[in-house]
Amino acid sequence: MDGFFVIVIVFLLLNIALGLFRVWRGPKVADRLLTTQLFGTTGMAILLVLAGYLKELTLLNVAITFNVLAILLVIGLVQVWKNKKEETP
Amino acid sequence: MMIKEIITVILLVVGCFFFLAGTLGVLRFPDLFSRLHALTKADNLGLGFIAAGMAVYIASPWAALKIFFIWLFTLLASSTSCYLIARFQKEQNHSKNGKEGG
Amino acid sequence: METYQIYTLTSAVLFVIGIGGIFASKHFIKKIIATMIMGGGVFLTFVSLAERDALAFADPVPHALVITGIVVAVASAAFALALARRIYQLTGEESFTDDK
Amino acid sequence: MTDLPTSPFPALLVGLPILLATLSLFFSARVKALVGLTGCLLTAGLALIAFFEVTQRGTVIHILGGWEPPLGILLRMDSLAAVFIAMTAVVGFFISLYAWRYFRAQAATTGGFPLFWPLWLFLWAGLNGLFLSNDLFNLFVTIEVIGICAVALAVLSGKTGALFAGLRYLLAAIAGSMAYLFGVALLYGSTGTLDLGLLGQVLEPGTTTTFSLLVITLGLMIKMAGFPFHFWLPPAHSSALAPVSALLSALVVKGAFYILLRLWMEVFGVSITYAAGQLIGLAGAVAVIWGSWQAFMQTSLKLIVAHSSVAQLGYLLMIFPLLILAPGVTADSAEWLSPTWTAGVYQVIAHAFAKASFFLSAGLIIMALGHDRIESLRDLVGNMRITAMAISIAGVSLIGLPPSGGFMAKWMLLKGIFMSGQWWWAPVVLAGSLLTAGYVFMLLRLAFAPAREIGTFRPVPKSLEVLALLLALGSFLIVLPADYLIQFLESSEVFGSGIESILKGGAYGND
Amino acid sequence: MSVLIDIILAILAVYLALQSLLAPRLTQSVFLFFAFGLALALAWIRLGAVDVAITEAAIAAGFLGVLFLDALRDFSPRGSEKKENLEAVQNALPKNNTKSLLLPGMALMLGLGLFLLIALEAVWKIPDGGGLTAAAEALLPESGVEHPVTAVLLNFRAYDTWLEIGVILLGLLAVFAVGGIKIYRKPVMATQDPLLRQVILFFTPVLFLFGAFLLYIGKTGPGGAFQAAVLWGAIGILLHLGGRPVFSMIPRWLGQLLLTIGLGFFLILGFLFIAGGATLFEYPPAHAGVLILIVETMAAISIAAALTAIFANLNQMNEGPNEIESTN
Repeated sequence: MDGFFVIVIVFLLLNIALGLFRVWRGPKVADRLLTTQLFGTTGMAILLVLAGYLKELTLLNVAITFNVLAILLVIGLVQVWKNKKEETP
Repeated sequence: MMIKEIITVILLVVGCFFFLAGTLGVLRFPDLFSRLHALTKADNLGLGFIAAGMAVYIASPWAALKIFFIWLFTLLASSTSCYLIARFQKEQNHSKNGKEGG
Repeated sequence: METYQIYTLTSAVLFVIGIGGIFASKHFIKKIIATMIMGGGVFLTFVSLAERDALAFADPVPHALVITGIVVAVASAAFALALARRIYQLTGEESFTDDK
Repeated sequence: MTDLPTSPFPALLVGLPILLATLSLFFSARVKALVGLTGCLLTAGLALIAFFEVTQRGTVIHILGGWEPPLGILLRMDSLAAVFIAMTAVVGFFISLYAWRYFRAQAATTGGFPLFWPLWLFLWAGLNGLFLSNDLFNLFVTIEVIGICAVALAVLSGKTGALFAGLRYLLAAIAGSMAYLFGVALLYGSTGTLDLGLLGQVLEPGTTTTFSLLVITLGLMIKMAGFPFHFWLPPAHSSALAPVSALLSALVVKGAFYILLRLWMEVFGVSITYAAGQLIGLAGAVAVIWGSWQAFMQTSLKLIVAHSSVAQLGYLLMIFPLLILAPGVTADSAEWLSPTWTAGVYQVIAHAFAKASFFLSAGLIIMALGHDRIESLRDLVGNMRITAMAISIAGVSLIGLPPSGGFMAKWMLLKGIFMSGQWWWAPVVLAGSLLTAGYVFMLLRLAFAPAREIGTFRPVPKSLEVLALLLALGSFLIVLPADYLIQFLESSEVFGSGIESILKGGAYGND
Repeated sequence: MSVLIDIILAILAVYLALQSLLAPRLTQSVFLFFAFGLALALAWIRLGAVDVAITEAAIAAGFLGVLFLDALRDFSPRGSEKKENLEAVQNALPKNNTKSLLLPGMALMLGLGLFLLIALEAVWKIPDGGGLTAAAEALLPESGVEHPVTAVLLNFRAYDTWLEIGVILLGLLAVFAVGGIKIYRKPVMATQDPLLRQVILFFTPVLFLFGAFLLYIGKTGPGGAFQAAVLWGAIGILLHLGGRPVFSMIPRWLGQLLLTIGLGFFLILGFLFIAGGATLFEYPPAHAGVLILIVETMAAISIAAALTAIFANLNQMNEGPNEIESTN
């Protein structure tokens, strides 16, 4: 079972690595926002699997913290760019 | 014990499949909106399966509740940000077109 | 090769990347990011050595030090960010004009 | 270590300024200055009481939380720490008074910089904490406190020049402390302790130890602007407000030197080689020549003074090669250790007084003239007699003419150099003095030159001039208790145990 | 087998660090830096440092991330869709003055390479000092809490933690020193976005409750004051972004009290211990657990307030009239 978890984690990590490609290429700001989301969701999945693999349930708290702050980040982000756009019509 | 593990394995594999689909979608789809669609739908589904799998594996009600909340929050975060990003891009497109037209 | 060794080696690499970034990057923000990377390397050293010294639990002292260190580093970074933004607002400069 | 007498003073010396700084945040600008000034006076008083406590009882400690090292943290106030704390108190006292009057004189145009007070009190607490600390990681936290306060104070004027200099200073400071922390991480990994005393006992030579020594020394040299990491100092010190410049050059850079001294003497004994000592000495020697030369080339007063700091800090680095004994030399025969120590401590104190006075005077000149280009210093003597006197006296101490504290420091350093046989440092000391004399006399020549135009000097408060003069006189007065001070310093465990650890069981000091 | 995870994580972290410094555009840099934070957080978990992972997620990725994003508002080329600006940015890259940069660049690379080699050897050959795990384990029952990291932070090394709370307050004062005090200003703009308002309404209690939960479980497991503080601070930041700056809505004295109570309470408690004949931060063993929880709560409130204020001040720093005039 542990071996299987490791494979899943490695697979998800590789997914993140692929996603990086999009951050790298852009082309739009929104694309980069998108990939942060990919990181967030995939990272969350990795955390969940790690919680089972390491039998460390406190990892769930890490996941919730990440989650909640991810929302903050997204809100901040869009707010920031919205204001920016308003400034420079 | 065996049945529990088999269910976990199946759920995780399905989850991984959706993640792969989401990532490929992001890489391959031509424009932002379809990429957004692919990513948000597929990854959240993938996360849902993985969350279910881990909830089955850990098999504790308290942990299952937390996992459910994690999934819910991620869903909320990503749908919010999906909406915000899409709107952001739409406004950008709009203002750009308006500028070029005027 | 032990798990902790992978990470101690990584930490040395990150530390050096951070130093290089502070000198070689031009933009203020990148210099600040470089200091955080440098810090990440240092904290990784602490935590990986804590894992090496684990008994019933990993060595808690480095964990506490790293938590303190992260907070201190973030406070400094916030201050640096404030300076950078203020400079940009007053002068429009995004990097040190005379190269050091 | 933990059987030494316990005293609450070490904890109070850190706690009181922070308590008062926190309190001052609640008040409006005008009251904030008053609370701040009162806080400074209280802190200075407390520091002096603590100093006398140490002279009476010897080294005192404070075991924080009752947890002994290695798990807990211990504050230690030995004679070296006491001397540094007392120096901070005296210099800080005068600068606080000056700052209060100075900001009040300009309050109408600048708002009086109320944030100066909490930041300065935090800085003071950080300095006291640093001098008292006996723990590698705690030292990191205190140098971060000092670094953030120092940069925040340096940019208080809000001018773009100061902001650029401040950001450069801050980035250098962060890089320096991260390098230091990397060394700490490796030392903790190799020994399992952060306590300086325990570390000195268990540390063994090896690649990791040598590398830790390297990164820690590099990090601290960035912090103390040792050559070739001095690039941030002249712009930061010259663009700050006058009281801040005085604080930065008199006290802040000494903090990093203090850690370096402690670590080299108490911890790294086992891995320091003769060559490492020579190398750091070389950095000091280059700093002395280069800094003095640069100072000579500047055209504005504050830049001259700031570059002069680079040079004067170079002298501090030059004591290190003398303290590292060549293979085969025992401490018994190394009679130059005592004068070298004295030279280092005297250089720190003399420079603190002289440079504080110099910067405060420069602040007054800017107040009077609106700028500090040196060609306008003509007839300074006629217009600001007391300030001219302060500059002359402080300058004489910087050059190292008798009977100043600077002379004492350089004389002892030369004595140490010749007794140790490392004669090649002597020309550097002399050349540094000569170059210093060059720029000081250049200033004085202008100050005594007849004026070309009349009425360019606006009047400045007399009390400010007197404060600057008193600090300058301080750099002479410190020679008076020399014998007593040397004896007091040598009674400390640092000197005994530190040198001992260098020699791995050799005998020196009290033995 | 699981070494594979570590190796991928390590490579990912190094790659992300390098790319975030080499990326040609600032936005890319910042996003890659977030990703680097995520990779580091996973590394902390692999190394059994769950507390550190939460702190990294909360402060280094979350809080600093928001600060960086906010700063991008100033820095990235105005109206990034404009072509000429993009070109200007690309031209500003070092490629057009490569000649003058070649020599020092190569010297830097060489120096760094050499330094890296020594560093790698140093960390490879590090002797085993044994750490303080055994010492902490032995004294844990006397500390008043059950979680070793909390015991170290709030009891064994409480002095460092207290100074650290001071450093955060100091960070705020430093930001004030640069940009003027602007946290008491009324909101410049209020958001009209209905979805955003719903999100804020929903998340404020969630953040508060989860923060309190983390604070409380800090006694027995990973969690504690700093992590809770960031979540509470996030409430302040959310409200600010939603057009309701906290510090302008409460009386000034209350704001000042919130900012200072952590540092002040901790210290006054310490002074009381000294007055009682003990040393600073020496809790009476019988009440250590309760006192630590109170101290943690106060600290969390203050840190949360300070983080909110740092964000609010930075966010408004360059808006409106400048309180500090530039004359240089």
